[in-house]
Amino acid sequence: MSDVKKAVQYPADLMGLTRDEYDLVLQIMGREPNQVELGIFSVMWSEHCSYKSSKKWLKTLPTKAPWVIQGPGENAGVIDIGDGLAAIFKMESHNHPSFIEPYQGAATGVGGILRDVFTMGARPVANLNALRFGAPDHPKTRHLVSGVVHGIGGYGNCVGVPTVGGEVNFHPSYNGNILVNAMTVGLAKTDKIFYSAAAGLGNPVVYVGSKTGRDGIHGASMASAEFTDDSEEKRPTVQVGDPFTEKLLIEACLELMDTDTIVAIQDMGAAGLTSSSFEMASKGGMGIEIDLDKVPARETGMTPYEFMLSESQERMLIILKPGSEPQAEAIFRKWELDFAVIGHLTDTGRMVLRFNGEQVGDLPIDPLAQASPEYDRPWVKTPPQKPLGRVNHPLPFVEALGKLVGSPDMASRRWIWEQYDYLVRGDTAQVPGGDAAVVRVEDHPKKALAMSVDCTPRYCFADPVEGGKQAVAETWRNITAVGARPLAITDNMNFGNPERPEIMGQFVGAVDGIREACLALDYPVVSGNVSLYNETNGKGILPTPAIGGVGVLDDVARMATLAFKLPGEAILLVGQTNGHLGQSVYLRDICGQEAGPPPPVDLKVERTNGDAVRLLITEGMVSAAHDCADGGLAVALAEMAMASGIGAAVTLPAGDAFEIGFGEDQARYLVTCPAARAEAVIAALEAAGAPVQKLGLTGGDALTFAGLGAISVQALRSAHEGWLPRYMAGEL
Amino acid sequence: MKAALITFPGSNRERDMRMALTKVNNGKPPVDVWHGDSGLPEGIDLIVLPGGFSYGDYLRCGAMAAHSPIMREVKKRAEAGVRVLAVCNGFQIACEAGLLPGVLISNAGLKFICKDVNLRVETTASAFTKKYRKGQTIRVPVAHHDGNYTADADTVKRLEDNDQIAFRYADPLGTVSPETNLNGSVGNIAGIYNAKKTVLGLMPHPEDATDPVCGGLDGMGLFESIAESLS
Amino acid sequence: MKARVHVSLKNGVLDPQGKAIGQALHSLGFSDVAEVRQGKLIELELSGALAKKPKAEIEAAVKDMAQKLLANTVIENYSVELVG
Amino acid sequence: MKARVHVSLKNGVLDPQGKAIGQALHSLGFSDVAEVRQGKLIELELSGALAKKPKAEIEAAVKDMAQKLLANTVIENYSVELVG
Ligand SMILES: Nc1ncnc2c1ncn2[C@@H]1O[C@H](COP(=O)(O)OP(=O)(O)O)[C@@H](O)[C@H]1O
Ligand SMILES: [Mg+2]
Repeated sequence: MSDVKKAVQYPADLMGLTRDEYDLVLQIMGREPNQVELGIFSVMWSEHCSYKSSKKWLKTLPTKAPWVIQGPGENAGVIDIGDGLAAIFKMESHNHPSFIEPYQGAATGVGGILRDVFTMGARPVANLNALRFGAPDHPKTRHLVSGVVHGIGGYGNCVGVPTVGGEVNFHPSYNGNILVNAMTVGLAKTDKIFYSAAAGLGNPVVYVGSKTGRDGIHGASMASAEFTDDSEEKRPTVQVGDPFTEKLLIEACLELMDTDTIVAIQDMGAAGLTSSSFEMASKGGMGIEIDLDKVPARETGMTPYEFMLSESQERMLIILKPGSEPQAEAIFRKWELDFAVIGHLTDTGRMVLRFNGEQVGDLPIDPLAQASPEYDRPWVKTPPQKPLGRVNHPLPFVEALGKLVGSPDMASRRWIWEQYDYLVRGDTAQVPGGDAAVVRVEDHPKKALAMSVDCTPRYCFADPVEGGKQAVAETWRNITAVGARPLAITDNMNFGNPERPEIMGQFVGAVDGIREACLALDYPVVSGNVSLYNETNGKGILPTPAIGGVGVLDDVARMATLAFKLPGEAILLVGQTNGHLGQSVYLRDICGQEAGPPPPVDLKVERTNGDAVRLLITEGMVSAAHDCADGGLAVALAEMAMASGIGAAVTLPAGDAFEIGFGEDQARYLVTCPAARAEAVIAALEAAGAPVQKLGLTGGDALTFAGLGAISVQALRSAHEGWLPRYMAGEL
Repeated sequence: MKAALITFPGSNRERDMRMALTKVNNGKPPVDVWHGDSGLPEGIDLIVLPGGFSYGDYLRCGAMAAHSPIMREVKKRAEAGVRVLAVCNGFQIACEAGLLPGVLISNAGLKFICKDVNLRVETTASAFTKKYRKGQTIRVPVAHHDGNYTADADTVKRLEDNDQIAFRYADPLGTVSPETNLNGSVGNIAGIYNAKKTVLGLMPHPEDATDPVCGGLDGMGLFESIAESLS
Repeated sequence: MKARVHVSLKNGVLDPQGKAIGQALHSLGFSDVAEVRQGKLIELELSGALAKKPKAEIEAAVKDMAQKLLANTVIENYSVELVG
Repeated sequence: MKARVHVSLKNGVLDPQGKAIGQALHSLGFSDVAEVRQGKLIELELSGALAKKPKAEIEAAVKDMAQKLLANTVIENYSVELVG
């Protein structure tokens, strides 16, 4: 190796590879790679495609359960939801493109995750999104919010998949690196799931969808002179989404999947034709030969390098059963999409590329795929936070509550979700604004899916392990709060530069926390995505491992919602309240401090309390349910009141009112029930081992805290609903 | 009732519509017709143009779909008196095809709007609304970006004089005012009829309000009216 | 041979997009913008037999395209220009 | 004084609208249309002090508007023309 090294003439542009990685390329190839080949190595070994910094840790996540049909490693995860049906889902980031061009970046993010899901045979039935923006007063934030929301709606609404949930945070750490994580959930029959492993010597390799253009090719530095005659015009790396074509592609693929013609299928995502063909061949232990002249081109004069590295959207690669080309072609023609046989499978284990009758590339598949670098990057454990000292409370209790419900992180997201079609397909049983979105399983008399995306980055920053646990637990709790059984998660790990040991330490800690929570809650990871280097000028984002959870509601008629239902009902608090103010929104937004350790997550208690609440919902014992999260008990009560227009009179549990009211202790829920049934509900909870106390009764048009004051539901609503529209209108 | 449900490339609410039509037709689903077909089955008494984004809403909403081969046949049947229900993108297509007067442009706020709205039923003298009360308000969702109904003053006057306005955006008590104007439509118009009241176009989605679990039941009146009229 | 079709809203037809652009320009400090109208400019690359025909015939064909599809003459005007 | 800003997609950027219009024209029988690109033409009516300035200054101001708002320069080009 060292001999080779001495003799090596390194090319001027390694296309992002390190010298060590280039040495490995030489070893694998046994010669110098040409430009196309080097480009392929470069994208295949990029952080994005190879997970080289994160692999070691991701392997430690629990991925199995009796209901898991497919864990990580395929385009999306698959779980069995009974009755011969499967839910297929994944979450993926499109952070960097969305910062450069928020509309198209977010739109193509939605398009990409949809393809990951329908490529496995699923009809996409729900979209969710987890968004993080910089400080509201940062000059770019408003424009980014507007563009991202328009882009998500523009794409999702057009393809006809309801966007049913999400989450949004604002924090200065995202000023230069916003996060746009999109999740899609689809439904399929368990015996009709499609995978990406190529098989069958000689089988045709088929390209379908949109034509290939020069979109998103990152080798600009090397080859840009050839990209355009007009050297003034730097070719943008932004891709433009075409949701109309995606809609046709969904319908055409699902129609093809109803025939018996597909051997394997895979979307062309990041690194386009390169990664899709490599992955398919590698998974199936096959070789592949591609005639690049056959690839439908949008522009003239495209080079092999451009064909292989283009990230044009709305394209798929399919291995067909031999002889079925005409049948498949007819379907894609009907939907006015391109269809081309571009190659065939071989048994050489190599990828051979031809262009204009010449061989322009020849690479071994397995060595390239399997020798992809794996780094054990140095990391340091995040030091624990100092205990929170004495806190001064600048505002009276109810005033603080009024301010909190209208603060950037707590205000209603209605302005956002009303721009999303959350109803299309007619199965949305719980619209945005509740704890989890609920979408009926189509054509099933009772069953529904419940979904939630969550992460509390300020907890993750203060303590990555607890923060990782909490993110998983919160999705589990949100799904539980609507009465559903949480089944599995997808994760989207957004972090800064992994080459800095303290960032790598955040990553390692978060994975650790996620693992513990998944194990304790029987809630495995079935798919995920990693986005690193979210960093500007050496300042990383808050560690943000966004978690998307999916559960099943066996009888949608028994679904719980958070709105109070009637006046005069008993309000019960489930779970232990200690008044943990460290890292709470109250502490940050009212007291101006981001300090202290985050609330600890006791997973055993989490499970006990959640299982007890779910049982009550399933048995129809409670009329409303809501988990206590950001903002604590007082905010949770306010949310139930605002959702219904009904007030309440409560007495807080004993202790310091601010700590008890705004502390963010975990594993807690609020439930209501007819007053006469309160004793029975309390008894049931206690029997299940869940602590419970009665806080008071619903009724009136204000939320009254004994000894602390009252605030009208109207005032709460106007603060809560007012902030985002006013901010976006430039009034704040 | 023998209904035909037309699908264009980019239609996406045909499924919602199929569920609603099936519900009021003794479990019998409508016939699915592809935009590229040039004929409709015999004996069809209701043609439905569903919501969605035909051709991506590119150029102008509904413009390209209005030229689909099937639309020639739809126009022929409509002239012969066959009922046409055109919802959301279907309404846009019907206007572009000349089945209804006027045009739908971008919402005044330039944003897509998905929410429940209150509609005042302006007339019950039609096959589509006879099961409602005149002046009744119903709550059904909208989901559109281009629902701003625009027509010249003469056209609007003609619509009003001939009782051709089907629904207007209102408050829960049925008051129609600038504050309840969802999207900038002239006169808060949410839906209109042709002169013979055989064609109804509307932006809201009554088909998404036909299930107690998903969206409520306020849209049922429309489908029950149609089913009763055509049985 | 290229043709350009300029589609604009008729006078008196409300232009929500133009209005919003005007407002946004004002809030950016461009106060001397009185009115804004947004139209479309559709550029067609013509080929085959059509491209070889006399200008008048090409123009007629493009007008036909505008009339049938590119413009909605209820609210829009169009004009055609041939280039190159 | 009027200004026209023509905003078009940069070369090589996918134009889904243009693509769909092209297909629709084909199915209407206009088979000799090779490629379609759709751009915007924004017409600004200028008034006040700005309208009275020398042409070069007006043009600079309108370019500033295009740069800041009218065009998305990541994917679009623009050109400015003054009329009347
Ligand atoms: N970007 C978004 N898109 C759609 N819905 C959203 C978005 N952000 C928040 N929501 C919805 O708003 C509600 C409140 O969100 P959040 O405060 O994150 O809920 P929770 O605290 O229960 O996790 C949820 O129903 C959520 O789905
Ligand atoms: Mg919640």
